[in-house]
Amino acid sequence: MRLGKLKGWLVLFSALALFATACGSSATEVVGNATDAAEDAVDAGVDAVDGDDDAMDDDDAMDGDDDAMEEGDHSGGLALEGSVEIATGTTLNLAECPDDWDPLQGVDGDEIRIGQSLPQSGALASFGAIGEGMEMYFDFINDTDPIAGKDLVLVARDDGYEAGRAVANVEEMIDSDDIFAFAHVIGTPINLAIRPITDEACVPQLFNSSGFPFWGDPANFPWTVGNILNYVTETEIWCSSVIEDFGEGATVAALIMNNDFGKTYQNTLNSSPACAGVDVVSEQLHDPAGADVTNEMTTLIATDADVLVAGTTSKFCSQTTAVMAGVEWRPRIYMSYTCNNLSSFFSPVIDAAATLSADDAGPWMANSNKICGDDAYASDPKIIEVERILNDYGSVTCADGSYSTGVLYGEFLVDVLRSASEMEGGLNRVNLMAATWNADTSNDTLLGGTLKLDGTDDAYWTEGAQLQAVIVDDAGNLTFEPKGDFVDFEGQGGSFG
Amino acid sequence: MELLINRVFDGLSNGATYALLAMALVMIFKATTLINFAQGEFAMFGGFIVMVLVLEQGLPVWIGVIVGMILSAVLAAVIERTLIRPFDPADHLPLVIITLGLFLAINAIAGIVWRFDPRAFPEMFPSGNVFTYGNASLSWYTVGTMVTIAVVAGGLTLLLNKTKIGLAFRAVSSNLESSELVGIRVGPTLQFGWAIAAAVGTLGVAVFVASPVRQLEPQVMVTGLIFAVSAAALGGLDSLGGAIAGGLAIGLVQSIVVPYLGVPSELSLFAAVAVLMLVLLFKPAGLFGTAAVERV
Amino acid sequence: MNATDNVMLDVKGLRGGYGAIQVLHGLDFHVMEGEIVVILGANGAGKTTTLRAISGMIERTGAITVAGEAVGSAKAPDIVRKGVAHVPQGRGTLPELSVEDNLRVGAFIRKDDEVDSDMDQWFEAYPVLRERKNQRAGSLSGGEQQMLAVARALMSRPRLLLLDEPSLGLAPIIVSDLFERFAEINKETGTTMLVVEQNAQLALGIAARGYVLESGEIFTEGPADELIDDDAIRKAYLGI
Amino acid sequence: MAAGTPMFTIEKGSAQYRAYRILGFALLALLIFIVAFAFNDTGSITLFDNDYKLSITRVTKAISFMVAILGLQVVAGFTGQLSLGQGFFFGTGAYLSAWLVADHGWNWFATLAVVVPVCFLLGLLFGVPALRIKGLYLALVTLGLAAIFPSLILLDILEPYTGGAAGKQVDSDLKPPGWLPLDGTVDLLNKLPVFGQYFGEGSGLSSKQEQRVWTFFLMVVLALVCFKMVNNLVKSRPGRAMRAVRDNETSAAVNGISLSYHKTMSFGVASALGGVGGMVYVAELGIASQGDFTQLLSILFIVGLVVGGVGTLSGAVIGGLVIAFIPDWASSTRGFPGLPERWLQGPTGGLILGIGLIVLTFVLPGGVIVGIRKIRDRIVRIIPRPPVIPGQHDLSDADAFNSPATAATV
Repeated sequence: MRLGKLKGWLVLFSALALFATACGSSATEVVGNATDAAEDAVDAGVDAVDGDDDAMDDDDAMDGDDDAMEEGDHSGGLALEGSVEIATGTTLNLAECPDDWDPLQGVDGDEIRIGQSLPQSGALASFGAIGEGMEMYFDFINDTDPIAGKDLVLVARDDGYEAGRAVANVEEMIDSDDIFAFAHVIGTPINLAIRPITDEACVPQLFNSSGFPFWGDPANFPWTVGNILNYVTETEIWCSSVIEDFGEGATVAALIMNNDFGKTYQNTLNSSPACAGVDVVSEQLHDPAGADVTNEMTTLIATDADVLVAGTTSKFCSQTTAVMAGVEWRPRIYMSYTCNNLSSFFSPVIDAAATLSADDAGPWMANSNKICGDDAYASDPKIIEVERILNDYGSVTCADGSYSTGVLYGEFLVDVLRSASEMEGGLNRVNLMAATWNADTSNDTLLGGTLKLDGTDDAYWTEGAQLQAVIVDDAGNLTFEPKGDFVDFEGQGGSFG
Repeated sequence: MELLINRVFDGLSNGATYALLAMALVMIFKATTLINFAQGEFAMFGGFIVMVLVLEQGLPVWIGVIVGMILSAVLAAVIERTLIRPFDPADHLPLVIITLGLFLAINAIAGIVWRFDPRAFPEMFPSGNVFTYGNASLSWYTVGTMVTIAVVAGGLTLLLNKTKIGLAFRAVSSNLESSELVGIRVGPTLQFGWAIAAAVGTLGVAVFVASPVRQLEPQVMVTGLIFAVSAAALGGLDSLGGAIAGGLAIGLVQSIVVPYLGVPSELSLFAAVAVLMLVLLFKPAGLFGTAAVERV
Repeated sequence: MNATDNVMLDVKGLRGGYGAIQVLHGLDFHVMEGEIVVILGANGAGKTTTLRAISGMIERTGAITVAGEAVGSAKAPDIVRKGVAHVPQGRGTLPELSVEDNLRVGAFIRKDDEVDSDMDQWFEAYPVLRERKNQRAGSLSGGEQQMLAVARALMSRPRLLLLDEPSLGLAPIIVSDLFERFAEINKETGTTMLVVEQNAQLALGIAARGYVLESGEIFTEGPADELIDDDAIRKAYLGI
Repeated sequence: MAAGTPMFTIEKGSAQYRAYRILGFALLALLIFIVAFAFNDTGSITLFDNDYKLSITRVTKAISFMVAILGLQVVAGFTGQLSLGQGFFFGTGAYLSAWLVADHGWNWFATLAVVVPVCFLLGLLFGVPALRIKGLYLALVTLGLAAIFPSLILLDILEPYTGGAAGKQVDSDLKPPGWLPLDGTVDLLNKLPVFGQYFGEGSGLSSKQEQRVWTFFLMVVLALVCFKMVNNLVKSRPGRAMRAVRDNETSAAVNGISLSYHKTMSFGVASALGGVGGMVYVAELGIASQGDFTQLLSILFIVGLVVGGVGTLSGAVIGGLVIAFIPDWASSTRGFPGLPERWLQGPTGGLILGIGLIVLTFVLPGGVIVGIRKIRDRIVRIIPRPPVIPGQHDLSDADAFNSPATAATV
């Protein structure tokens, strides 16, 4: 049979080609690892020096803490029993915590054990990179300036964005992974599902990544704190900008991802007073697991509205940009800031981005922080540091995914952990919540504003943003161009409900 | 009017991909009366091979596509030989399970090797439009996809009707025992079917993500497969022509029927399944199918 | 041409069956080159199984030699290449394929360029096949399909043709000229034939010798005319 | 059946046979008891310095899967209708009971009064196309069914009932009755020499843990009831009729068995069981979220069906455990000898499952259960009491005494 004859060389040929392919993809890494190893060595040397004396300070500090510990509450630190008011309208009812509850769980050793459940598989698996970025930052902190001399450890589990798996993960971690606190659990259903568990177990659940507004509710859920600029605020920023530039009754066409995430944009557009002035002429919901949005976009294009709102994320950011570049319709595009990872979502469609930017129609986003990989900040010391951390501790760059977001979120966490460890009584769950609900800090990655919390008076973390448009500069690089000033809602959010 | 034209073009270009994947499914079904649930993942994986060849190894795009097709064909042939042939072709359940296993495994491997961020894919057709009429425009891409399925369909028909291996393939799909009695080696013939199917599938995904609008990522075919099997079943699982008709039909249902009936856009998958169910209720072997698929 | 003294098919201690069930309990028989031999026997005696064993459709043990060449444990596709063509029970056609393709696939193992001329011969002999050459084989009548099956088998230019119940389900009139046709083919092409047949009368009519099978063993054997005259056999097997 | 001569040979219906069965059930009961209290604190298995968690929450989740797979056994295993849509009914059951409990303050088990009939009717509804749509076509349609479930849940008209995209949260735990000495029991167990350590840290049970243990017990009972009912079903006349349909539709029809009736019925039963599984799921996890009920879940159910063993009730037990544990265990593997770390990520779960599935199809085509039986037959062999009553000594019948025994072997 002819096939028989063919087979021989086909197999040979393919084997070779496959080999070639394999090398092709792995080559870069090999190099990466090599250089990276070298740099590690160097850094290690450098870090060792300052690392040491830091450690020294911390040790002193820690001894102090320990003494305080032994005397327990007498030391005047926050009580570790009964009901403790830790911030405005925010009370921890420790009496209702489990009998075996220990405020020092997960920090009594030489580690600070942080738990995390996030999608590493399934349709939203690309979020997994955030966790990895966080871990890289933890390693960096452990090397350079450990918190109270302890090692930050991240225990991350895959939940495939399934609430069911997340619940099991979290319960198991609380039971047997000696978790001190949870951080940056991703997704609204997931966080809703685990909040009762962490709350009942009196385990802090910090900076969860969900844009639903109801994470700022310390009166009822003092153990749970939100993180990102919530999508309601974001949408309201868009709406005010729309009304400012296009007047009342401006027409809006909306592309909405059909899940908790997209639906928040949809609901805000339709029901928020701030958006009362805009006229939503068409809403197209698309399947998060779907392959593309061409059909939905075609319908939206036909509306010829003043504004296109893209309440979607990941590959669909790229798709929306690409579709818009292909048609004559040039509305103002407002895109979710979850699309703001230029290298992940715009590099693949840079030509389309250039087309739009040439027509001054690049998508606008309400960004809260500088984007690693944005040419504009190439020389920004903070961004350079982030790139260095990613390279040294993960041999990745900002271009490889959402790792830099992980670093930023890691910084938030380390910030509050540090201030908790400096409080009287040292690092324990009560102090951590107190430190968090009274946080007053800032971060060089932010475009502006502050990171303040004040119990029920100000229960939202990231509250400032600046509208920026994606453009391709003369050098042909992707970058954000500021549109209008930095809007700071600090403190105005109050608390949920 | 412009809207309608655009919708038709959307439907055609989406439908073309479903049609290509559906043809792949049909090739395997004709030979084995089996649905390869991993077909979509085979194709996705082939797509990544093409991407590596073109973007990382620097091959010209069409060369890359063809090499990629050959590679995935060989991979499929190997898989057929090692994982499929050991089983009795008449007993479908183990085979269905094997393909489900492949579905899970291949998707995971792609995720591990290439991660989940969308990847740019080289354009296979000239960019820009053949003509533009207001917001309605016929892109070279759409034309390209239509030409591609025409070529593939023509090629497969020639292959099946004018070559010896094609004759053997048709004989095996018609009657296994008689085929052996005329000296046809059944194993390699079915293997040939799997190889061709994989190649066609790879081309399908390549064409799909070569759209300026889409990118390549491991999940690209997870729902794509549902549309493709709907298309294949709609046309009748054993008819190549049917697969094309089915694919275009599903594509058009999505892009035209759904919006004009005021069905919420998020239900387009539902619409596809509903159409499939209706058709099968009245024509249990699909529109152009001959086989009565009895057992699984 | 007539039977020479070369043995075309030699079978020794043939055992075989389906899975655990053994049907053949050690058959010894042979067919001379150019000879027509018939195997008789009641239903379930193992006639069909014998042919399937020879053509490699089932697992079997024992020695099978075709034209002095041991077949060993070869499977069907290889045995065809040794010159053994098998027309299985109930037509061996490929119903979805056209008549022409059926003939073409019959010549699948051939590398020579006389395939088309052979096909033309069959079209000459059976104009009906030419008329229907583009129709699906399944659309032919029973007799036509049986003839097509035989033609398809002979397209491989076999040295030995195995015919399994060619008369099954055919009208008597058709059956008789079918058998005449077999006789002609045997004379014209010298193709050796091993025929399994219920209709012993007819089969012995064209056969030189016959074997009678009973529950997987050779019960008796002999020249066709003797078997016809043997009263016991007439009663037991020929239903006369 | 198995090679080698067994240590014991027991004749069916004899005294030893009854003893054997009682032993089997006793083992099962003991196992359940141990699991309940051993896992009140998450246990873990350590392998290549990865520790794999074993919590009662996950075990209860596995039970919900077992019930769903039991349903697949009825429709696919015993009636031969390959349904890839079980996730649809699982989700329906989950959302229905979540809605009734959260918005109408029903008791979890009371919701079954709605869940079972609704899912049963839905099942019948989809059984009807199955009359005309055969084999693979049916598999495809049902797969599509599973695929569209999430988008249906998100429809605006349903949002008030389903909680839309945020999921339907229910905080109504099953509180153990006060008189039940769960806490005391665990204290007793803690006092056990040697084994004591495996039952919590001696701090007794927190209220949360008591709830988990209690829920586990209730769900086990529910599951046992389901298994018993299905077991009776498959032994009954309709059950034999279903298998006849599976083995050969035509001959079944010839023997006066109504194909349409038995097919639709089996779909109904399967779907009802799917719904029950969904209720167990949401009762344990406290939220119904559309992301949990994608077509992947339906595929996992089929995986469980096959891994456990098609057409065997005890196969469903193993299948449930496998799909509840393996994916997460695989993805929580952090280090494995000879494997680069980038191969140990989230997707690894799918990889292991896929490969495992393929390997299993080669080495144990009948599913894990077959292997277990082979082992069991080395020890005990059941011989039918002569004379065999026709149609008595068959798969499902054999299963009646296997299920406890095997469950105990797990």
